[in-house]
Amino acid sequence: MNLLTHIPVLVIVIPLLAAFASPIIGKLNKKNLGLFVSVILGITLILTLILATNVLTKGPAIYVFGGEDISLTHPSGLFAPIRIIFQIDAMSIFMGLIASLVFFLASVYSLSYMKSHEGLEKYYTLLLLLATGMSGMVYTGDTFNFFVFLEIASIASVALISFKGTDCGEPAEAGLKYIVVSAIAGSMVLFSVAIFYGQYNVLNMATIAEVMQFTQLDKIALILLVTVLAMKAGSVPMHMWTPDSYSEAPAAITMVLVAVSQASLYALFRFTFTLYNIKMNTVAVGWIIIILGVLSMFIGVTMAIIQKDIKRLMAYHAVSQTGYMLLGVGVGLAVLANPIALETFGIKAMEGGIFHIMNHAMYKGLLFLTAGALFFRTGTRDLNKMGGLGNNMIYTAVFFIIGAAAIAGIPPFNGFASKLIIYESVYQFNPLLAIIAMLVSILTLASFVKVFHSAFLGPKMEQFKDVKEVPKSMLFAMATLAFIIIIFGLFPDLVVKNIVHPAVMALINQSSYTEVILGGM
Amino acid sequence: MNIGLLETGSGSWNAIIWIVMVVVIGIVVLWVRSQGEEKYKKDTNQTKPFLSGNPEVSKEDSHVSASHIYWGFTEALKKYYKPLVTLHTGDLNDYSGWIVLVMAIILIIVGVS
Amino acid sequence: MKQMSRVVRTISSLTFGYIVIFGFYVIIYGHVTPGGGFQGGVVVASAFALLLVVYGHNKTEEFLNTNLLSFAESTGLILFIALAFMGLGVSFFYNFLTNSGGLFGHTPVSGVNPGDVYTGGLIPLMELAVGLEVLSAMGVIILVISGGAASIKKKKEKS
Amino acid sequence: MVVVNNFPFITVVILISLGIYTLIFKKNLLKIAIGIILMGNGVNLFLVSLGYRHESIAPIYTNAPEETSMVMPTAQALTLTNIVIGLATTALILSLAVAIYKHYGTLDTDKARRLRG
Repeated sequence: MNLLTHIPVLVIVIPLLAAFASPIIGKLNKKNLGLFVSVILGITLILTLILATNVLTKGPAIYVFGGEDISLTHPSGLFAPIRIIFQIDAMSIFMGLIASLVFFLASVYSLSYMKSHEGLEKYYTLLLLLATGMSGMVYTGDTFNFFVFLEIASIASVALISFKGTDCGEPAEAGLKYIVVSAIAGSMVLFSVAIFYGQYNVLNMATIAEVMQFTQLDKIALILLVTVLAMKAGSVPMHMWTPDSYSEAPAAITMVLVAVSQASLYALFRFTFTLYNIKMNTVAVGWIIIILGVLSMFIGVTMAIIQKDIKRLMAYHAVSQTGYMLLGVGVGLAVLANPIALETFGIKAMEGGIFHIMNHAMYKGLLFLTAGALFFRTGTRDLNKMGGLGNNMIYTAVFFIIGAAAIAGIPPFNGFASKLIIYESVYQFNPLLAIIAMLVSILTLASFVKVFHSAFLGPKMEQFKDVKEVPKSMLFAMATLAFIIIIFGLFPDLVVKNIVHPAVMALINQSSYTEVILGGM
Repeated sequence: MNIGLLETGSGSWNAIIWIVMVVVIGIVVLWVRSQGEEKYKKDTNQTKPFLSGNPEVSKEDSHVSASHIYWGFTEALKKYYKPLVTLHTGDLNDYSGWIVLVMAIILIIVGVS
Repeated sequence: MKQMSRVVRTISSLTFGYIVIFGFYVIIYGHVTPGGGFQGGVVVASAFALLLVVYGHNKTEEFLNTNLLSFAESTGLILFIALAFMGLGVSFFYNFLTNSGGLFGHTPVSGVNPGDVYTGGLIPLMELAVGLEVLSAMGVIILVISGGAASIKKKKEKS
Repeated sequence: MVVVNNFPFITVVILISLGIYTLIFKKNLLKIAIGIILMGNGVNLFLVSLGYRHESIAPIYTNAPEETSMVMPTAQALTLTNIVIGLATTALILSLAVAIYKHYGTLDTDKARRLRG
């Protein structure tokens, strides 16, 4: 019974156990509850790294819950798997790495950011539940299990968004908007899971992908899933909950929410690529995702420029950066049907889009942490009231520059690497899209110059004269993110070759996903 | 030297060569700058910005705050920004309305094809 | 919320015990008869709601204090996950008690029979854990929301 | 005969469209909570009616003999989980509505929208 074989489940269950234990530990000694949670999420990060090396070297990992043997997908005499099966292939572990890293840094950041708040054990329970929800969404190979983890993540993130809702009304309003929108999403996802179960009498994704005949009902399920998961990822016409909830949540939670909404983006790609693949009309669905992406890019950045609240501005940038990912992978989906185009630029476009998910999680997390640092010291989020903070908050200013340069796609940083791949491959597909993408990058840089000028530059204002630098744990979280951004920027090919390309391949060829389950016959 | 070399579809990108180039050009630029005129007297009116004769306003009041920085940009695109901002009503009913609208559009596109 | 009349109060304090007992019956016999941890827990929580309606928020708050309930909630959750962990020898959530002849390990008898509680293996223990968690969670929710309503009423009377 | 068979599916469509109607047109936050519960119940009804088999008994039996036809139990298990999740969502929406009423003094979505633009 060596623990290595049980890693796929330990990565989910250790945060869950810690989530339930933290109220009790909070009562015993309130002071280092945060330390306990950071240690737990640190262990989860190490386990995810071990899992990543296993999956990337030895191929997808399966974990069957409650069966006699953890790889017995088909119990004796049954034609389809009936238990919940975790299937972790290169794409799932790609998202799992983002999740575990972001949650670990969020817990380290909130060691000092949330020290003054009371009710900390509720905060840490919800943070750990959100960690379980997101990693569950990303690792599960069962459609209904995905719905359950989606709801766990939604409810935990709503409670975290409205965490400060007791003393002022805005967080409660933001939380309410997110919960209503997520409840619609949950019902629609369950409706399509019911459609799959009603037709094929099976809940496991790989088996559905195998027996799918794309009937009229499957078309309806596809429509529901694409709409609802695009909404949860924050694509434009349905993006309005994003600025509300990102600006009202505590800083560490906003960083985590960025990663959670990317898990819904992963789910959108998982359902369209693995479940339907070429059985559906890939050109039509591809172009839908491209249009959603282009709309998100353009409207997201134009709305960001006119914002006054720093976190609301960054939230609109999260919407516009999600547009890049949708554009990249949408182009890959649109050409999935003809192999020549897929070979020349389709795979490259998807690599750009998926690499952008990792980069975005890094630099958007860094930007939100710097915004949290500013709020932590000045107590306000309004850019008009801030000024001259660069004089004494030097580290935060440096981290902000790195984050802003990365998001705007300035060369040595990681944003540039993934955007370059997206520009070049999307250009071959349709030049206009690449031009819009470049224009949006310029506007992104413009709005971050505005933030940098009004928050950091300018003379020292009298009420912020004695502002000190932020405490160590916040600096550590920001420093790790900045370090990762620089490393990914300098050696992008290592990341693309080892992590991103296998993930793209795992998405594209459906057979590699299904034969892992059916192989276990 | 292909550690940092990233193949991007129709070309490749190497961050390290880019940094080396920036450093080299930086040195050249600094060298050219150092050849410049040295004989100006510090913080006399030679180094003061020329505001066509107006007295220089103190730093505090000349700090352009956030909402005025892109005044020109937003003013020029007023016809684009006014409807866009009013569309973001923040009303919960509109949020669900948008979801249903997008679902209808995708239903038409996927249903037809 | 002020109290109801004396008749209602005496009747409800009488029936409170029976509702709680019925709730635990539904929890324990979850895998044999229709019911289970969640349904039984909600039945017991409905007894708490009955108290709240009849005795008003303040008296109910004293009777079932919130931190005892949240402590019970945490223990219920930890019990559930610990039971699932214990099956880790084979695989997570593995039901190691079935047919083991132990506490809940009797082999089910075939044909029509009233159903034997002891055939469930790990399931009755997990139902108990879930039931404990749900009844305390629902209790906390009811008390918190009624507390919120009470504070709004006080705010309105002050202003 | 066709209409009688899929009566439940017609009611599912009615329930879900009623839920969406309340979500889009009703101004009161509590009515929006009711709209979400309506949608959840619609999806639950769809799930349960998927598992229905003509003239079959409830799936509670120990080692049932071969020819007894039973209703599909997994669909009901999915409905159970959705009811639990619906409870959690409703509890959250109501407590947030209480918080909004405490701070904004109104439950109307037109007035309770300070976060916009």
